[in-house]
Amino acid sequence: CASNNEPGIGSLRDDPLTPGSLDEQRVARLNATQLYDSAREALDSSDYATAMQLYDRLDAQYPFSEFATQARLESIYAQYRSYQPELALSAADRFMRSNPRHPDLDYVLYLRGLINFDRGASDILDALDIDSSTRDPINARRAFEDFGRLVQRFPNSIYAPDARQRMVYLRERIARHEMAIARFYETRRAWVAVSRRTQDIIAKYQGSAVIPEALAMLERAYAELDLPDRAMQVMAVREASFPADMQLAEPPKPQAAVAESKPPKKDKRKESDAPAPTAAPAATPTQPAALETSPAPTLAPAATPAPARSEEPSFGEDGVLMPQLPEGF
Amino acid sequence: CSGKSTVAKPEPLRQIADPQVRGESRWATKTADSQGLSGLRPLLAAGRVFVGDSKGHIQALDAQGETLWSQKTDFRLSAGPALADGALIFGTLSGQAVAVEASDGSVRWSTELSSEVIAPPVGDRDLVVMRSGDGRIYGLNPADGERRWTLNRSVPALILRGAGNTLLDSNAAYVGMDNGRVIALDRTTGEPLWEEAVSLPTGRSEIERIVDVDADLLLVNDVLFAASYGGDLVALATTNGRTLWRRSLASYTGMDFDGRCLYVTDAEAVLWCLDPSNGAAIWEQNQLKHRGLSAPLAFKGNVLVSDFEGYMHAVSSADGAIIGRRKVVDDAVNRPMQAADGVVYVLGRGGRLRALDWVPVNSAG
Amino acid sequence: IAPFQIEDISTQGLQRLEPDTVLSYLPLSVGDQLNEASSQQALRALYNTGLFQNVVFLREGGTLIVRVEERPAIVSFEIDGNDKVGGDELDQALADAGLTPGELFRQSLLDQVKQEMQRQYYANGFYGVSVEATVTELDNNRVSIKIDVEEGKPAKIKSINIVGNQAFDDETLLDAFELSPTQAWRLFQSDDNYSKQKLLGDLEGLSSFYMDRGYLRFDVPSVQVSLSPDKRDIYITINVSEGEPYRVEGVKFSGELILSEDYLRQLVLVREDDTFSRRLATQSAEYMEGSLANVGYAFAKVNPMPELSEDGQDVTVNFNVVPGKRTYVRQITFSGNLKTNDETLRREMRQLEGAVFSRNHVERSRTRIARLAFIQEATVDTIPVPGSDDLVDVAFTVEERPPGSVQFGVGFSGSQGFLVNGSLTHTNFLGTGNRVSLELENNQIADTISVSWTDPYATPDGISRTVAAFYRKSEGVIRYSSGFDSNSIGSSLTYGIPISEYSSFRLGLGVEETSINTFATATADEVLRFVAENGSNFTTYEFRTGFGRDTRNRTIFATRGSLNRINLDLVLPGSDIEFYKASYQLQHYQPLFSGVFAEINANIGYIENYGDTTTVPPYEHFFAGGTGTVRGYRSGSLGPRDTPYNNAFGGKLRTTVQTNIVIPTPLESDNKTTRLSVFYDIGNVFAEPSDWEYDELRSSAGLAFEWFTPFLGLLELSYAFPIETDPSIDREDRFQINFGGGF
Amino acid sequence: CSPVFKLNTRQGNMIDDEKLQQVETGMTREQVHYLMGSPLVQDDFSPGRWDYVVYFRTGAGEEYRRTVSMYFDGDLLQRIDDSNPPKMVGDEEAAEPDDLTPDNLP
Repeated sequence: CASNNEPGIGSLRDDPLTPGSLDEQRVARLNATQLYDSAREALDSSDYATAMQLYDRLDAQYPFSEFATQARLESIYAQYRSYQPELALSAADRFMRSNPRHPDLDYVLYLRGLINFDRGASDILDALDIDSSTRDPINARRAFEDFGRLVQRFPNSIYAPDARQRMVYLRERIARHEMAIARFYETRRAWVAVSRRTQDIIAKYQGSAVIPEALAMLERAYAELDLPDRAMQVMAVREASFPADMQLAEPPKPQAAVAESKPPKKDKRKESDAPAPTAAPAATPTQPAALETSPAPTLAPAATPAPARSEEPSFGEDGVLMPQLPEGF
Repeated sequence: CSGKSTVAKPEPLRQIADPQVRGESRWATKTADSQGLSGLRPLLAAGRVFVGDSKGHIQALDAQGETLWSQKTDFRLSAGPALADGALIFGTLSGQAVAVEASDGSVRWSTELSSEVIAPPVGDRDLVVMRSGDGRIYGLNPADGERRWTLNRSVPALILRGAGNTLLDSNAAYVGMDNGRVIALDRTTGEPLWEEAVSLPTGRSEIERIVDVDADLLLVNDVLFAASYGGDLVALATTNGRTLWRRSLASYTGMDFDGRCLYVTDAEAVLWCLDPSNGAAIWEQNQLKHRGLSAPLAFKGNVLVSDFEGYMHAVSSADGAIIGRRKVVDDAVNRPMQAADGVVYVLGRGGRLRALDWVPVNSAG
Repeated sequence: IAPFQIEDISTQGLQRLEPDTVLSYLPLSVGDQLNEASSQQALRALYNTGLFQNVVFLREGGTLIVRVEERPAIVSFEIDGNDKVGGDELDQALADAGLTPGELFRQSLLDQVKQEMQRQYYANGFYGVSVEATVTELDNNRVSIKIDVEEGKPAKIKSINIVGNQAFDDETLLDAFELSPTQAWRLFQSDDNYSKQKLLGDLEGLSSFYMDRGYLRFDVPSVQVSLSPDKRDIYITINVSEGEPYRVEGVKFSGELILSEDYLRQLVLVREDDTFSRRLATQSAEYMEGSLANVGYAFAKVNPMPELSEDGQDVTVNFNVVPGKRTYVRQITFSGNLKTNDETLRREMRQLEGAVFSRNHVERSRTRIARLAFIQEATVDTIPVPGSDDLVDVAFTVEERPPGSVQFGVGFSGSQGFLVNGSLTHTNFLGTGNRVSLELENNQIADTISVSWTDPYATPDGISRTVAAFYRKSEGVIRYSSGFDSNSIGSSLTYGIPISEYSSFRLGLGVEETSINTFATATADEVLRFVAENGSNFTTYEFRTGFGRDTRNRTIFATRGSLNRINLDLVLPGSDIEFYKASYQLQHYQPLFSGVFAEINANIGYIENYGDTTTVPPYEHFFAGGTGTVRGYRSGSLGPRDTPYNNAFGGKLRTTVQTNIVIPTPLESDNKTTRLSVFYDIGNVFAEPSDWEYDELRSSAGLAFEWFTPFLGLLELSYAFPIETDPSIDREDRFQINFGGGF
Repeated sequence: CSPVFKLNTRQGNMIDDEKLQQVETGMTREQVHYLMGSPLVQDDFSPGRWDYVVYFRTGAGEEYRRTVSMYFDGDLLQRIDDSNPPKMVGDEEAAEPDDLTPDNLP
């Protein structure tokens, strides 16, 4: 639904933009606001093509106004929603490079994460609930890194909670990808490969639902390789960390937060200098139940003291596998 | 960027205001295409004209253009001939020096040099001086081609095609080199007497740094005039190479002197008459600009130049006005013209050799 | 300004940038002491941002005023006249340099770009070029930049003169040169454009030309490049000193050999008493490096070192082996497989993780992935693991091809005229590598529903299982001949059992029920006789077997290797009619010269009845003509005719040979999704094997273009001129189109 | 055994007996690594132990195993034990390139 007309835009065309006297500047400023408002209106009504056109014009004609920066911010979102992930990503990088201290920088990072997040999952497969985690996880990794940067630099940003939750899901997805590979080598009876893959998973993806299976597989690999003492050691750790009855739920796939991912409105912040954008997006999705259970499983105290380990991942004193998510949780 | 490189359009031929002389052809003959080898030049000696062409065909003609003898060889002649001890000395593209008897053209000797020879050799009764393209200068015995001395100088990465003549006097040989310097060598030992820079390479790209001294040198009693493509014309004292005067003028063709004017055609084909004592310009003729003018030749009180379309122009030595013109060959004249006994000999690029005279317009005949 | 305590900081002269952006880069803050050192440091910091043309510090009481002049923003950037040097690498270079609209303008940058363009023109012989840049100031501190280029004519190579060569004349030496003098007869000649890189390359080529012929002491003392005064002609003079050719006296090995000396000696191409050839020596070294890499020494180096004898012209070639450490594979990774499961690729691996590296296993794995119908391109590289000297990761990058073909609505197949049909073939169903095909067809000739499901890895070791079922009801004619209807319904189960890396065994069972009904007025006499003798309803139980050996490097658009496949389908005794069908297929790729290769498809099909069945059922006959057999003839129209309607009736024996000469095209998609070839087909079908006669074979020649379309699978267009033909009975079909096949 | 072609499975390190002879207790991890290469079986649960495992299983199912374990006290080698000396498949034969190379060797 293209916005009906371009309010006030027509009058701009023949207006000589020489900001000589004060009133021209005021006129220019006014028109910029109108231009911004109509662009934002197009954006809100999902008419991203028109929105992008208006943002480009705003940036070209008023390159010095705060509107230009805001226009560039919001055009990233428009490009994302009109299925041009590459353009949106490079626009986001350019924005971060030229506005290193912009108050909405956390939003740009969050948007970057969302773009990669969507490229990772393909909707058709998910619709058929087929495990797409066995495909190339490159975009999942990129999304994980983007959200990681957001959570690390802006721990208390309004986008952080959703980002954290998505990171949990992404990490699980990547862990399942690694596990599928380990399962293949198991059927292929390539036991050294199995031992190395499973160790990798245990070290990197603590708290994931695949850890128990990885430990069991590692144990079997050592047995097959005729290394009984190693197998015993692994069994001990497994039983200590995961008593047989414990069920590990996998974190659900967070729904695309359409409302929340909209760029914050351009307000008159310059005057009030309050960093938080006034029009806060709708409430973040309710805290998913799964987050409590999976990463820090409530564990029985370990029977035997887990051996101290030289470098990360560290075993807590009570033998619990310490979750290795980025700090700030 | 550097003016030299703009692709310029040659000046059209204009009607001559008051023609005073006209060219009268004596005779003409055809040799093989010289393929731009400006080192192949007819030799005027003892009333005869000796000429060799790029297909190896050497012939001797008398003053009337009749063939005295002609010799077919399979040398890829590329420079010469020079007369030394009764032999015609040629250089070849395969890097050989060749001597044939001036009497009948039979081969006296041939010897291997280190690279192709495109600079015209020079010689006299007991020495031949030749230059190979890789910067080496050889002193050879004209009798048997045996190598007396060799001098080696480096060659810049990009040079101008062609090379100037070498001059020989009683005690030294004077060579204009591709690195923009002139060197005087002791003719018996080959040791350098002095070495002077005509131009120093300037600019960033290889092409801006071309400073070849490809214009023919001119020796007038004990002053050596040398011009480089790098943009300088100098007068050096032959005794110690000291620079008498220097002026900015780039040339790759040559000079002549008629007692009053030092004539030179510059890189943009402007003909200059300079004062030999200080290089100041007496007059300049620029109506033939960018027409690829050959080296000037002082002849019967005027000065002659030929252009890239094969026209020979007669210019008044007094004020540089063009006083005569005649088409002499059918393509460019890319080597100096020569005169003997009142006759001018011009060899075109395509191999046509013509002898002609310049007579006053109103004279009969 | 005298040093003082900063109480406040403010900015002046900002137009585009935000104040706090400037403050974020300023290393000073309120409370710092501003002195010589700190102000210098602050100035340098601000300049390094590249955002400012000019920065000045002023003091007003306790406040430090940072007055800045922002660099102008580039509004427009234009270059014209540069068709020889330019294109997207130039735009990319400009973008990297920051000379694009939206970036900040710097004069030093523009000069650099101008200089760089000039240098590139000179490097390519455009000595007459002139490059002018003009910067026009606009309001609001913005600029627009224009670069005008006047190229002039490039200098052409007039002559290349090689001096000092006795053993080989200029002509043979110049033959291998990339550069060449202008030859009048070559109209669009471009190799007479001078370029320094190409000259260096040619000198390299010249020295290896001599080295390959034993001239070990060959050397180029000097090269002169000269330019004519009018800057149009370039003369190149190359002075060479050849030396004498050396003869091979013997071969020896040194260093740590790992493999036995006589194993290595087999790989040596250099023979004693031959003249030494560097090419053969290098090639032998490469073979040795290959064998060592096959047993774990991924970074082995073998240097062929010629040792010259003092006297005479003899050389001993010393192969020095430096094996490096035996390497192990840490991880095998796949990237680019957005639609294919990891396991579908990993199961093709002949190299395992946590095992010794083997080059041919990795290369064989790459070929096996490249052979998958849904993979268009597969590349692999071996990346050393940082921090270890004997661990490598093997990284495969795949480019997926559209996995199948979806046909819908109107289809056209040479054999059956216009079909209304829908068919879905997917060779990578849900990324599992299973091939699924579903075909629906209803048109005036036949109604068909056929389904097939192939799982290439029914067992981990690669035994494939194909389950297929079909129902076909065709009125009127099959292949428009012989006027009878037939309905058949059947299903089959076939296994492919690998018996070596390259060959596999076929085993399967099929059951089929067919019934024919004939019409006195329309059915050919032969069919009537068949029905009279054998009845019209048959239930057949078929035993299928066969053997195939396939060394091609790809299943679609292969360029190397060959496929031999023998199949035997025996209808078991006790079925209503008894016959067997045997077929032999050969597909062979023969490289010819410089990138051109030939693809030969030879097929022999023979069907024979046995027991009390009098002849072979007509619907099982072989037919010839059309895309798969002899192009240029109406599909299925060759061979015997039925009486009295004179329609093609097919026969028991079909022999066809298609020879395609594949021509490399400059297209980027050549041999990936497109292929152009000139072909010669010959073949025919015969009622009885005894009827086979050479001059009865039909042949044609023409041009074929194959294109792997995103949705329709392999599309083949061919235009053929029939050669051996009998116009009275053959029906030509010069232009033929066929799609949906290919897998 | 069935005619079906089954791939060999080769896992773990290749042990070079000459180099193994040169390994003595008291050597540092770096020295052991120089002689024997990187141990493919090691884990975080017992960092003081390196296992050089050789595991070779033919398509037909014959299995061949050998493990050389190195026990370290900190950085110094304390104990080596070798499960069993080579018998079935020698290092050299295992190293022979398989029949996978129809098209690249001369």
